[in-house]
Amino acid sequence: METLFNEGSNLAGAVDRAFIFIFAVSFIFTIGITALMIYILIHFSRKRNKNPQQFSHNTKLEVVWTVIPILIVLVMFYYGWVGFAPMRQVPKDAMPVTVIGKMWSWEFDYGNGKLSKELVVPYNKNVKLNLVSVDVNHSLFIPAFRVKEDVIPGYKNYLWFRPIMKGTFDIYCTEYCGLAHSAMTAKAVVVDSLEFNKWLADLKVTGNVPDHPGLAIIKANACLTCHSMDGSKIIGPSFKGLFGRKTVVVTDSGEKEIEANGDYIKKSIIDPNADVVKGFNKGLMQSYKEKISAEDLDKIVDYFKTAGEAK
Amino acid sequence: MTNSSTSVPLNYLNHKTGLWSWLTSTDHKRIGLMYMYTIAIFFCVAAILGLLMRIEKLTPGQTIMTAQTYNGMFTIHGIIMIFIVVIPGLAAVFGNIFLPIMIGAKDVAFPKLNLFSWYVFITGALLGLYSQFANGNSPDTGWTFYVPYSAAASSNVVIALTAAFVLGFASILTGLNFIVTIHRMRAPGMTWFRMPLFPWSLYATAWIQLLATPIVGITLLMVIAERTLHIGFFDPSLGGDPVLYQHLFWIYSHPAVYVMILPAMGVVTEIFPTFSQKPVFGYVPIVFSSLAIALVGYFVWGHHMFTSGISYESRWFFSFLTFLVAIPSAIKVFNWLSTMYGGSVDLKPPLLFAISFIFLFTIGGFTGLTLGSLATNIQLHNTDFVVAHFHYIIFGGMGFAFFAAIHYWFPKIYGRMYNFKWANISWGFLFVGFNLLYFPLFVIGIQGMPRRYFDYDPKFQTGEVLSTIGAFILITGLILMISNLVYHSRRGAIAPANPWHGVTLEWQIPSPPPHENFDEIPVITHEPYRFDHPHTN
Amino acid sequence: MSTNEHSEFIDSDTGKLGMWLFLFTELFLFGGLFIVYSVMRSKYADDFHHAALELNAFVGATNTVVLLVSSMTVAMSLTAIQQKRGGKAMGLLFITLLLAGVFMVNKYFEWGHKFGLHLYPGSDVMKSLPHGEIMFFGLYYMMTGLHALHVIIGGILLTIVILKIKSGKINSEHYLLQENGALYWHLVDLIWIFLFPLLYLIT
Amino acid sequence: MKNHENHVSSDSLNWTVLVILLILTAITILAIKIHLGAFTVALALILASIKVTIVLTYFMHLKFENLLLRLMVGGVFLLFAVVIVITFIDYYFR
Ligand code: HEA
Ligand code: HEA
Ligand code: HEC
Ligand code: CUA
Ligand SMILES: [Cu+2]
Repeated sequence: METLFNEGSNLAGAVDRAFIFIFAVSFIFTIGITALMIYILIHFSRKRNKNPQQFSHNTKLEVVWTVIPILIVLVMFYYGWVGFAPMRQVPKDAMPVTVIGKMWSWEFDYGNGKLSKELVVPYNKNVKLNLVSVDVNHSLFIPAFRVKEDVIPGYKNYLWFRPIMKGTFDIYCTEYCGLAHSAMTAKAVVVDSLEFNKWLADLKVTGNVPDHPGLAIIKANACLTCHSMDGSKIIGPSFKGLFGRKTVVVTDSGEKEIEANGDYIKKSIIDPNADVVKGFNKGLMQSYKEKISAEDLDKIVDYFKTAGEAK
Repeated sequence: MTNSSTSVPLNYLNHKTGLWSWLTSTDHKRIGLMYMYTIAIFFCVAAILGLLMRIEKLTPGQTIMTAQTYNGMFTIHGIIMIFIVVIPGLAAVFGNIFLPIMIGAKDVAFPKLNLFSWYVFITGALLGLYSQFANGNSPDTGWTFYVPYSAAASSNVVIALTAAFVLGFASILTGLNFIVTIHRMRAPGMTWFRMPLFPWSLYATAWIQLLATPIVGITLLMVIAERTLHIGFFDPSLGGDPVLYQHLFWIYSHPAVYVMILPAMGVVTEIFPTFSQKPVFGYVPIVFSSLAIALVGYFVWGHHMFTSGISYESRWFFSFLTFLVAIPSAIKVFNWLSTMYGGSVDLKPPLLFAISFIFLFTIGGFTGLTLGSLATNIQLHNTDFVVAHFHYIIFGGMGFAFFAAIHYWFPKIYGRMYNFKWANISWGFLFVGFNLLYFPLFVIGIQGMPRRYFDYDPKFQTGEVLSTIGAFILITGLILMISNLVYHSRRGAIAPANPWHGVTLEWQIPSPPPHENFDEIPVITHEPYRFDHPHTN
Repeated sequence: MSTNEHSEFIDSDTGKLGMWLFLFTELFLFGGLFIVYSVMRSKYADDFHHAALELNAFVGATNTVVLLVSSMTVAMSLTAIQQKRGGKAMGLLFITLLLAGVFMVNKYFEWGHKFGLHLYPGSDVMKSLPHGEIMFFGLYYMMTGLHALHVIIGGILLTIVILKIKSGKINSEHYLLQENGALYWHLVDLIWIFLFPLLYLIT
Repeated sequence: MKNHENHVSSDSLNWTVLVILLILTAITILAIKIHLGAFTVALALILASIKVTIVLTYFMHLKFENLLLRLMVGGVFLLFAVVIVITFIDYYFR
């Protein structure tokens, strides 16, 4: 049995222990119950036992067979829980890889535009997979590692593991996603750290360089319907050369000139109508306070900063 | 008809004849039979789809059909089996026929409503079938209709959803009717704790039907609204939440699995005492375990969503409750064994099916526990292990209980007896075929074979082939069994009123029962399972 | 054995229990929507506040009062029939129907106004709104729409009751149908009691 | 059939109930106007529940029905509350 006893990751051991415990209990009970049934069929068959006894309860027995299964299932629950809990505690040092699921293929994004069709991971290093779907639900399943988590649009699901076995392992999609669901497979390859680094360095930056996370947020919030990237004026001022730009703004207390630094940009997003850029209308841009977290604001600022430096 | 019909006194089958007298009958027994025939037809359709899927899986890649066909096939197989066959299944067939008789009533509380439910059911069932064939464009979402896929997939999804909605409505009406019947129509002297256990299990079932089905109804409506009006409750691009759909769906569909199994448990609880000539062991615990399953079963839906990204807290909470809900099932299994223990056990076909029910249900139940445990669920979720689990518990449990029930009550329903030898032989095929069909799926599931897969890795082929062979053995058994029953329902030897020496009320009236069930409403003076005072017929 | 039916008549307690059970399913039907509402609201609290501003709390309050009064008239008509005052019972039911009409007219203008603003599911205006507001309006239409459907059904039921009182089929001895009709009407009210604050008052 | 156990509520009782309901409605609307922050929703829901209880007890005659039916109604509402709470074990901790 390839995957059951192929403990490909640090998480596998505890999963298998839970499985073996439950399996053992089930096996014993199933055999026991079956044996008892056969015994009853033979020993109390109508031929041998013409006069059925007429008892109909026994409180002591009933208590026993309520309490013992309760204890047993509690232990089962416990094993399941301890096997599962670590799956949700991602170590800080885990290497992040973004997994993009789409109908019907996987893509593994190592950052900086390095996309791969295979999940290559370094041996014995913690890896965190961030799961992103661009269309419908998928689910990333690596049987040998005992990990699986659904890839759901709009959700930030994740999983992590530390591969402890070198080799090539199967990756499946286990949430039905349409026609070629069963073809949505890939391979996980576990290699030495050295080999991994070389592989990553050699990995070509494929066509679509991923957006800076800040730009991604900007796109996701449809900022570009009002702000251009090329200097042209749409509804709001262009983002081109924004960072460090000197701008005249109208505030409640009159006009003033400011320099677009991080704080100003953040303020413009959270409270756009406080400092209104001269020549533009107040009230058009809504506050994004609820929609963009403080973390994301930092990313946006960082994006403007890097975009500014690139020039 | 043979000449024997003249010798048979008037009963519910022959007091009026002609198709019309059936289609307009408000007699609960006739309605029950109409359910049975419809369900049997749909079962055969869906089962043949199952067989075709198995043939497809003989080899990796395309064998006899395209991926699109396969995907549509497991969807409609699941929809028919779940919503048309097993959810109404035992309750609508044997519940209708025997609930009123077993509690000493002349009919259910609302006979017209009962007939109306059947028509609603038929409408839904036909819609379901239509959704498969309309526009040559079968829905392919799986029976779970997960969004966002179901909001985008083939246009027939709306028809399929409507079908499920309509079928849910039929299920609600049946449940409502049964609860009122049990509350208001028990014969004089039949206190709650003098009621036989099959009615008790129907009572618990009916409450689930009543209180869980509306949730899936509204959920399916929301998906329909999503597709037709673009409201977007579940569509992330409009701010909707796809996981919320899963919550709502399983709030119904988990309790629904107990709608399937509770009546099955009720059936075997009737069979064991009769064939052991011994009272049910632990009547009261069995009653309360049914109610407990119904209640706690309401709170464990999240175990279908362990990998969907729900919060850590709710994962262990749901896992914990899932384990607790196994306890009442355990209690029942032990009670059944003790019922037989010390009795005078007569291994007639109904009992044969009933004990195989215990065996298969135990395997299904324990694999349910394996799925309920968080760590192992991560590995097994949406693999063929789940497929094997629910076929064991639904087909092995509820299906075999259905077979047990039909062999048990056949002489009462038709007034004739089937052939025991053929019944035993067909049981052998069914039992062996069943295990060969589904057991390999456990193994390849553990190895990682995902479900709803048209194509697969060749390393799983051994399991798949064994499974397909099992399907052929199983189908042989089914054909034998159905032929035996169909043939003897008209040609079998005349059956006595009480062939198994049962003590519940249905055995105290002629076979087949007269139109009005009882000439005189019986007065109940003691608990239901007393074999020490043999009744005189 | 002559009739096809086993028993023609349904006694009052049986009928009423059946009605109550049916009401339970209605509650859970709306319950599903309430679950969605509570989840969405917890996710988009501010959008919900904002979107609710769009609703006219005055219209909502008027409709609340209308339904409460109609609930009372239904209850009173039941009293009247029990006291053998069929005429009064019909009169009260008629008032109830009028109130139902007022409710629906209000609803019509309310919805009409929103459609005028292109605030309806699938419209471009709607799609351009923040996510939370789309959810709010989706729920608003779904919940009030389903509720309005119930008002209509309830109205039909009560009309039948009036006709049966007139023909004497419902009288001080047999008034199960009226009792059930009344129960149904109260349910319609009951659901509105929850809908009103949740949709109109959370600004 | 004789509806022997059926209670007849007097018109004055119905009027009283209506007045109480209207007052509660007014309180709800006023309470919303004074901003109580997080408590506003809670308050609105509590008031709505009180109103619903009144409708159930008097207009729908639950007060005069048998205990079993009253338990059923209570149970159904409780069941729904538990379902909401369990759903929020997910959403609250996310
Ligand atoms: C009749 C239907 C039925 C029944 C009764 C059950 C019963 C149970 N089910 Fe099953 N289940 C399904 C039908 C059913 N299931 C279906 C259809 C699916 C798949 C849905 C889909 O995704 O398409 C599913 C899926 C499913 C899952 C989700 C799998 C996944 O997708 O990840 C889980 C997880 O917890 C689960 C658990 C259980 C448990 C714990 C029970 C328990 O109630 C079982 C209790 C029984 C026993 C435990 C055995 C008897 C007891 C003894 C012999 C005594 C000894 C006992 C002890 C010592 C404990 N089931
Ligand atoms: C009551 C429930 C029930 C029953 C009885 C069955 C019965 C069968 N099921 Fe099914 N099954 C489901 C409920 C059920 N199934 C559900 C809910 C799903 C999930 C769907 C989803 O994923 O959405 C599923 C999924 C499912 C799959 C998984 C698909 C996938 O994930 O890729 C498979 C594959 O093998 C399968 C096979 C079978 C087979 C071979 C049978 C056999 O046991 C059938 C045996 C019968 C026969 C082989 C034919 C008998 C025919 C006759 C007696 C008629 C003779 C007639 C004439 C001569 C006219 N089923
Ligand atoms: C409806 C159109 C609209 C959208 C959508 C919009 N904005 Fe604006 N934005 C404006 C207008 C108009 C101004 C100028 C008036 C002002 O400062 O309030 C502006 C000003 C700004 C400024 C200050 C620019 C400067 O030159 O000083 C920043 C920074 C900004 N927006 C960021 C964003 C971000 C980030 C988003 C998306 C998350 C966004 N905007 C979405 C219309 C919009
Ligand atoms: Cu992606 Cu299945
Ligand atoms: Cu379940």
